[in-house]
Amino acid sequence: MSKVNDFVVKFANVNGSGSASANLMFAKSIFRMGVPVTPKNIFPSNIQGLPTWFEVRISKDGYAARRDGIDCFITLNPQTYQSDMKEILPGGYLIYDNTMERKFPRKNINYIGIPMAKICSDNYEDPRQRQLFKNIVCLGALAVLLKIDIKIIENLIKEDFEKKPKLIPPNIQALHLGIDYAKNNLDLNLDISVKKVRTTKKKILIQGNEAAGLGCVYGGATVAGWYPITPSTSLVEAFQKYVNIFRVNDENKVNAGIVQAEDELSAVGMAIGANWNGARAFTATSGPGVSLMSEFLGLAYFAEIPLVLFNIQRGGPSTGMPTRTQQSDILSCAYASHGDTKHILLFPSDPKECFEMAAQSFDLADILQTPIIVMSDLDIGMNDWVIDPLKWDDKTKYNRGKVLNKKDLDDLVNWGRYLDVDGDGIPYRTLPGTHETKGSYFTRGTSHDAFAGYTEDGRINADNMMRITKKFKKSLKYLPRSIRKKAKEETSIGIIYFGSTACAIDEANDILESQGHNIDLLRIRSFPFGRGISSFIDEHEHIIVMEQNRDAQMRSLLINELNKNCSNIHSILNFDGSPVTADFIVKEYLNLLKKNESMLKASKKKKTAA
Amino acid sequence: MSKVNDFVVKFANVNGSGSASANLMFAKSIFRMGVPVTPKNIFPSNIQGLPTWFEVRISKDGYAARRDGIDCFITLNPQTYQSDMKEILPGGYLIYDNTMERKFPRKNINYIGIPMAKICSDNYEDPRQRQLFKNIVCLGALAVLLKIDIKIIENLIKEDFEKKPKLIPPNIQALHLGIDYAKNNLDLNLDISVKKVRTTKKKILIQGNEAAGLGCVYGGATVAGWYPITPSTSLVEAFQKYVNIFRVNDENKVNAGIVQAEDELSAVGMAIGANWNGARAFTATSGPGVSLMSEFLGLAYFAEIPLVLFNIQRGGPSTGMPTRTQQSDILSCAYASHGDTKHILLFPSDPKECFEMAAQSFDLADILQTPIIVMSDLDIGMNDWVIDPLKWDDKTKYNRGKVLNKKDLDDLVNWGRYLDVDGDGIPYRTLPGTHETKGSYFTRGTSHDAFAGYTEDGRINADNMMRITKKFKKSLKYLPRSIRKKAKEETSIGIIYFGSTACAIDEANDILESQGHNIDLLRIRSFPFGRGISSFIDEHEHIIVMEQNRDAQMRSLLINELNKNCSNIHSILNFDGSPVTADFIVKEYLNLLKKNESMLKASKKKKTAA
Amino acid sequence: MSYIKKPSAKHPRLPKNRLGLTRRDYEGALSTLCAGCGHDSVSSAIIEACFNLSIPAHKLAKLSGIGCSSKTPTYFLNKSHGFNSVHGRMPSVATGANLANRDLFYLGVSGDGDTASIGLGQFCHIIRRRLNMLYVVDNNGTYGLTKGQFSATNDKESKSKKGEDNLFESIDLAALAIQLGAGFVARSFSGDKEQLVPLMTAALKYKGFSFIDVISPCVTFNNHIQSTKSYQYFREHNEALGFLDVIPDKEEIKIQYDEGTTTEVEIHDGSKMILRKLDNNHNPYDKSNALSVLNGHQSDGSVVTGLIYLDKNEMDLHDTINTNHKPLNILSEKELCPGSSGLDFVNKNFS
Amino acid sequence: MSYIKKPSAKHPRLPKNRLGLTRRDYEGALSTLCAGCGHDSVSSAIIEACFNLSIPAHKLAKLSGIGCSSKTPTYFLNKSHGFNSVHGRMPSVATGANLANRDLFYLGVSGDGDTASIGLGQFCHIIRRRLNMLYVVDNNGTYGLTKGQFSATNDKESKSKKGEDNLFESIDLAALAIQLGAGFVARSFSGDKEQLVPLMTAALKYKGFSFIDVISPCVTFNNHIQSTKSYQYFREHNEALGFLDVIPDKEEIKIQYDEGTTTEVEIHDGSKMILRKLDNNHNPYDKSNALSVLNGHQSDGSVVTGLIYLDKNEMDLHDTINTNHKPLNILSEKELCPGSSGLDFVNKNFS
Ligand SMILES: Cc1ncc(C[n+]2csc(CCOP(=O)(O)OP(=O)(O)O)c2C)c(N)n1
Ligand SMILES: Cc1ncc(C[n+]2csc(CCOP(=O)(O)OP(=O)(O)O)c2C)c(N)n1
Ligand code: SF4
Ligand code: SF4
Ligand SMILES: [Mg+2]
Ligand SMILES: [Mg+2]
Repeated sequence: MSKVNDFVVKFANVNGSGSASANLMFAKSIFRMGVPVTPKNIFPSNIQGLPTWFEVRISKDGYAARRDGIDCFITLNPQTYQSDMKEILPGGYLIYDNTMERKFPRKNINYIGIPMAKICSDNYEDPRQRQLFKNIVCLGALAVLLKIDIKIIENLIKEDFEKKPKLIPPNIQALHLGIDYAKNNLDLNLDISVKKVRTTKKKILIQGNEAAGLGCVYGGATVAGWYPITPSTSLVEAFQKYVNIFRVNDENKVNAGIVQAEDELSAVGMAIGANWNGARAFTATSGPGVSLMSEFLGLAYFAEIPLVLFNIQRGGPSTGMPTRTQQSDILSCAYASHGDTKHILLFPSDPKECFEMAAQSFDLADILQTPIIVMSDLDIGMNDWVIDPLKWDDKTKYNRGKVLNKKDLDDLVNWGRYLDVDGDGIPYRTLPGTHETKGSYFTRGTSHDAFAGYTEDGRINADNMMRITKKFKKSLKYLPRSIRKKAKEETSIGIIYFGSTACAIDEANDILESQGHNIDLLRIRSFPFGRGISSFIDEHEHIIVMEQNRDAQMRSLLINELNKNCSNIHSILNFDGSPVTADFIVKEYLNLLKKNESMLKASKKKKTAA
Repeated sequence: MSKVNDFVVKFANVNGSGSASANLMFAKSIFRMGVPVTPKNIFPSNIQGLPTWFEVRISKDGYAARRDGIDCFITLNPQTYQSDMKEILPGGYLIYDNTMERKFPRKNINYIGIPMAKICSDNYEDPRQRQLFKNIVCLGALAVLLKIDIKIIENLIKEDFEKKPKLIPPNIQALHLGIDYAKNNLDLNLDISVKKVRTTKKKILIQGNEAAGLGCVYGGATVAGWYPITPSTSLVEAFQKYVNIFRVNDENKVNAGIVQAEDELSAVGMAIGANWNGARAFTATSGPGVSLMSEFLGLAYFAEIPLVLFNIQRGGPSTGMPTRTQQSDILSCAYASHGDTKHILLFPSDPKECFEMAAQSFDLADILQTPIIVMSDLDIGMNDWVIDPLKWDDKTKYNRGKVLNKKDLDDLVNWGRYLDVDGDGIPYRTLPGTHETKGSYFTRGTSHDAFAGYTEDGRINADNMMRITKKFKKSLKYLPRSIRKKAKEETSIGIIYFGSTACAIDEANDILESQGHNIDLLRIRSFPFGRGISSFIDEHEHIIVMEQNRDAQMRSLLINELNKNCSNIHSILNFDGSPVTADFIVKEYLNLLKKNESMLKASKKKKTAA
Repeated sequence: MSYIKKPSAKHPRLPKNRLGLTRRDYEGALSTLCAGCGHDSVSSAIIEACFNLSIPAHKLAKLSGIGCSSKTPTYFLNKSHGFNSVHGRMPSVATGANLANRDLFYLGVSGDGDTASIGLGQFCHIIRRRLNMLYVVDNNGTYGLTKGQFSATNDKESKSKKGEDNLFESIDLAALAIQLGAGFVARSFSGDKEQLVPLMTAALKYKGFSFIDVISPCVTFNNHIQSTKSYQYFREHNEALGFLDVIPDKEEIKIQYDEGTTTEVEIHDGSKMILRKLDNNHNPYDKSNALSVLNGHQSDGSVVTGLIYLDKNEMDLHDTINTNHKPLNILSEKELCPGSSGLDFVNKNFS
Repeated sequence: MSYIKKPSAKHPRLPKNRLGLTRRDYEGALSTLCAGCGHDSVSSAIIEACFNLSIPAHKLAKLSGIGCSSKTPTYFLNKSHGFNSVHGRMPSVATGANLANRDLFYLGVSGDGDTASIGLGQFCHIIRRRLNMLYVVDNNGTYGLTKGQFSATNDKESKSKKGEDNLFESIDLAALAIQLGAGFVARSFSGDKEQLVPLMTAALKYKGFSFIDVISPCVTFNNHIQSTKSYQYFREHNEALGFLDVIPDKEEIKIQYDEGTTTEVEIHDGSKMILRKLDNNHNPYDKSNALSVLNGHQSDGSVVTGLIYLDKNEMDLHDTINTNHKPLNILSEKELCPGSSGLDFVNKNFS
């Protein structure tokens, strides 16, 4: 059975050996052939010498989740041969460097040896080149084996080295060394291959952090305080890059201030200070950073200062698995900081939403005067995803929320920073420097009255706290709504999910549907939860919450905040740090059915003729 | 109607004016007359010049909660006259300094003027003495009015100034100036008075932080890292005091190391480092400090290092109400830190439990190798409570948990720091310096295998995380159980509560019982929740969780962790920063009944004759 | 309770500054500090300096952390926006605020606990970034608001009110600031308005990071003779480095000095500071010398006051990172958003 | 991948120390750092110093924060307990550990990111407390593990691998340590074992806080000629202050020096360090002088190495707070718990 445009290729390398860019070119060349790809970079928390993998799913149907079972494994790391081999599907291929002879124990797979090291040492002098070009030689051979358009790869090389044109010819030479070797020596009748189609014709291939960094530029962010931490660093780097492209004025001055802080407390402090002073400002971090920011988050919540915080989640707790993905900061972000606090969360599910939600978050922060936490993760943030091109409506106007200008203040009497004038719990704020005599006030994290005056009157403070609760509830109006997908037939089973899990759920649902199961889907896009989510739960007898953490944190949040009965809210949990696969979800779903007869019946119920 | 041993006296002062010690003597003298008292110190976050109150409930029945309605208000602060007056019950007394004439608008109360300032300026030269002795003059007059034994007060003065005996005579003189004035000038027929009884004969009057600091000495704590923050500071000060008393050896060296850290991150880091190295160590803080400690708490959780943390809760969020009480750090402590984390919490309800739980927490931390957070609050920590004398069983042996000594290590093969040998999820640990060649390992916050080796294998990490979950569940065996109190008759209504709320619940229940209501009570003493709590919820159709925060945090935790149906779990919430009163609970309870007919029926159901 | 009274009725005869404002226009709420607290004097000096410089109050932002000292911004300049942030983290909040709008004056007030303990890391890094602000520490060697624990600036062997010894060496914030590259570093005494006001005036005008360590006795917890931060100790051991004055752009303020030689010190806007050296050897432009003076006098127990170090090369964070002269917080959508054409470019790059 | 090889079979002919152990007994796991990383050389020097001093490995605790540098404790002394804590907070963990048991050696290894940025506050305060430990910073001017951002010790105007300029002044950790009262402050270079091993040996024996700032190039992100923390730059600009050796209690280690005069430096246990001054004027006992040497050379671009400052008055936190000589973590219940009779006393006080 030949699998055209539908297979998984995986590379095993040693990190720091220069494989990353060659591997990415591999993925991108297939994307340029019009075929959907999803590359996943599985890298260690280390700079050189440890195992690293690059997994590329090629899926004509556009499934973007990981898939278990490798069709073709390019194993270039002796440390991991043994375990890598096990992942190959029966009948699959193992490609290796046969410069030195190797013996492999497994029977039911095909071995393709390519003497990459030999080819390179025959053709290059410099030991560094010998090392680096192995990856390109391999790419050339692979292109032939999988029938990838060589011109596309040549173009990619040219683009990659645009700024160092000297490197183009030797790279192209290396590519052809691989091509020639394959053509002359290998059996080219593989049952996996790529064929040009037009599926990704108008699409782009981009990482979530790149898109989010760009979204910050579009959202009008001008100040960023940040501290390096995997996997959030590339978001700020992208912001910096696009600031350099789009925000340098005629005098060569920059329309943004980006400061690498000394730690996360300082990073968020800067973002808070800047927002307080009327700039749109953000910070980006990951779990350990969020923990360090807790005290400041409480200040921003209580003093009602806009703030955008990107949490690119990784494997926790503690330093945990810094280069693996999880969705395990839900509770710690929703309730970050001591005392009664609740924070607004956004859950992008792919780079497109990273862009959109990043841009939108600044409006939300300004409107609601509170921290907005964008809950991305390593999988979305640092992997390349095929998405529709990014769009921007040039009619968009920033909504700066309730900020009083000089004129407003001139006209106003008895302004109070924390007065609920409009009945929506959202007060009016003023910025330093606006007016000579009116509108100044003292921002504080201590208990205060509606006029921002310090008070130790507990009832006044309690009233203020209740107004903040009201504001939180009213925020629903502005937040991205959840998205539903109805099953073909009426069903009493619903799956709730969010973020990077979306692609795996879509695929799992297709599989289950093809097996006769009917499941309604709901994707959460923000917290607090709206009525849509609440009624989805009410409408279904059985709810399953799929999430990537140990403690079913989103399920807890749903039950808590929507006051739902938990006995029929089930969980599917994946927390090994790898993006979840559709197969895993299917398996776990069927396991749930096994344990619960009424659910089984509901899932497979046949449409009764009308 | 004369109220003997059953009334409330309140003092309004300006802070920094020396009223605190005189007021405390007032409370203590009544306590020494055998009458239960509960003084509450309501002080500002400021050193001098702002209003401060001291409220003393005298209750022959031993009710320790605050009670609304003041029988006798000693109003010495002109800033607060107006509002103070409103709190006085009809027929009550207002005592004031009539050195300058004053007019009061209220009709239905009695005014007692005492020229305190004049008496002092007639008798003292030094302006500071004139100021300070006003309080003592007032105390003398009050003693006569309420029929307090003068000798007791004289003794208290002598004890107070034991180390500055020169101050005894002028204080006693001032006392008698007040006594004489009252005897000669005032109508002594008040309807409130104190009469000697023996109720508190064997009891002590002590603050929770004092008891907890002492508990740390008894629990064998040797290292404390801390940072000043109200209301936790006095806990460490007490520890220091008792270390100076009990832990100085013959060579004048101290058997403890107490270090004032540069901040809370450092404070908890010290406690973690010391515990890692085999000392029993703790830190104490309040909300903002807990937020700052979040990252470290995740490390201790994941690397499984014993740790004792006292959170003396105050009004949040942010800097909030630093000198008011709340129970609003429940969620932020239970789930402190990013990633999947859960922490063990203890909930003392009075100074006695502060002592006991403090001592016990070190065993728990050593046994369970994880942070133990003792959730006290300002009300328990910084107010004086009448409790039974503290007890210690001299047969108590510290349980240091699974620590391997040299001999153990000699005998062991294949030790793994995180191996679940006993099936209870609790691994064995070793201490630095124990053995020349065996038992060393690398403690880390990164993902690790059972042998403490760094791993990026997500499944191994997930297994380890599941073992920690198991340990968490098994911890129930060691934790203080919840305490139930059955209603006189069968009932389907239960109230769940914890911590400083206990005394108000007890009183509210007595009131409700006297009105024919039947309510079962359950007091939570620790988290995770045991089967007792779960079945209590199951056994009752209606559950009410009483807590002192806005967001019903304990209710959330119960529902989450016990997987309970929330629709019948109600809340009574008090979060104005004042310790809750029984009247408030009664009122809110009756309000709930009004809204819920089945609850109303259940509450008032009469016993059916058998 | 306070040195600073709330403005009652406008008094027509009060002297006016260039803006036509009186000192009263620079006042704040009634102080709630202890009567006699040094911090209130520092607030007065701030009022005086801002009045002298004719700073429009709404063009100044007051920032602080947590502590008695950090409360003081409520007690001056009530036309200015204030931000009482969290303990020890004012520097980062000030950094963000300054990044957002480079056109305001930034005045940070902190305590020795706030700065030298929990905030030490942020303090060091804000110096390194040369944030354009005046950072004042009301240094009393104690944690006033939490009732008298030793702070890290308390001198070794001085005693607390309770009679305990401070066992640790003190941190000299001025020396640290010099070591880390602050541009303007001075030390003064809350009770010495003559010296403090001109120092503040100069510091407010300095472009870059100015730091003034003001010894400001805590009358409640640290004002006994054993404390080197007490009024009495200070008065006995003060060794003033020089008096300082600023000649602002428009009018020259003349102050009479009794003795000593003078040195002219230029600051960025062309105005001049006159430094009257008591110690003829002191050269405020030399880092090593400045540090030696501090470290030398620290060991002999005297407190050096005056302008200790000045870097003539004025520059701030905005210069370093090359931000637009126009404040970032007033940039228009047009200046900020690259629009759909920008996305065409981006989409092409990723296709 | 590593300079340090895992012990294979015991080699009978390897030299032994006083404990009868060979260097192999002080090794650790295989390093996973980049080939050529300076940090691996520092680890080798640590192994050498511990071997020389015959430290029983289990009597030493290794502590670190987060970073490539902070990973290194896995790569030496695998008989020692190690604690890889959280980013920048090793000092507090070390403080707690040391309080619990004063009888071990404490060796902290940190990076310049870990120490000079997120950990700066803790670093300053551990110095102030004179914690008895050796604190080593593997200083590469960059954030290795997060792929090459500038650290706060990177010199102004040096370039990153990507070609960006570092815009900020560097923080000199050695100068800071001296300013804050560290007892033993040295600087060296990872590639200079001759100098580094004796410095470490002496530092490990010093009672109080010893700090060694080791320039340790990051071959991956910061080893190009523009970087002042590169091998090449360092070799060209190194200006060694002196060579240093320790004479341990039992046997004298003899090392040949080529040139320079010597000074004997006494340390607490009576053993002597021989300081060979290259610069005749350097007096390591004088704080101001030490600071001037550092600050002076910083501005001329050279890097001073050697023992920069030494306080002969050795004392540590335990001395200051007067703790028992017996480690706190082995005190018995009898020594800790006042029992029921203690409570009788307490109860009486509160009745
Ligand atoms: C995170 C945090 N920790 C502790 C505190 C308690 N706290 C309030 S003020 C203060 C110290 C203030 O000392 P300093 O800065 O010297 O100010 P002073 O009162 O002496 O002027 C502390 C520790 C707090 N508010 N927040
Ligand atoms: C709280 C926190 N913030 C950020 C990080 C990410 N991080 C890991 S290592 C590192 C910097 C390490 O730099 P350095 O200490 O100089 O060590 P090097 O790798 O250069 O040896 C950072 C920022 C983290 N682990 N934890
Ligand atoms: S306690 Fe000290 S610092 Fe605080 S207001 Fe009073 S005198 Fe000032
Ligand atoms: S990245 Fe740099 S610091 Fe890290 S291991 Fe590699 S060379 Fe060393
Ligand atoms: Mg202070
Ligand atoms: Mg580094």
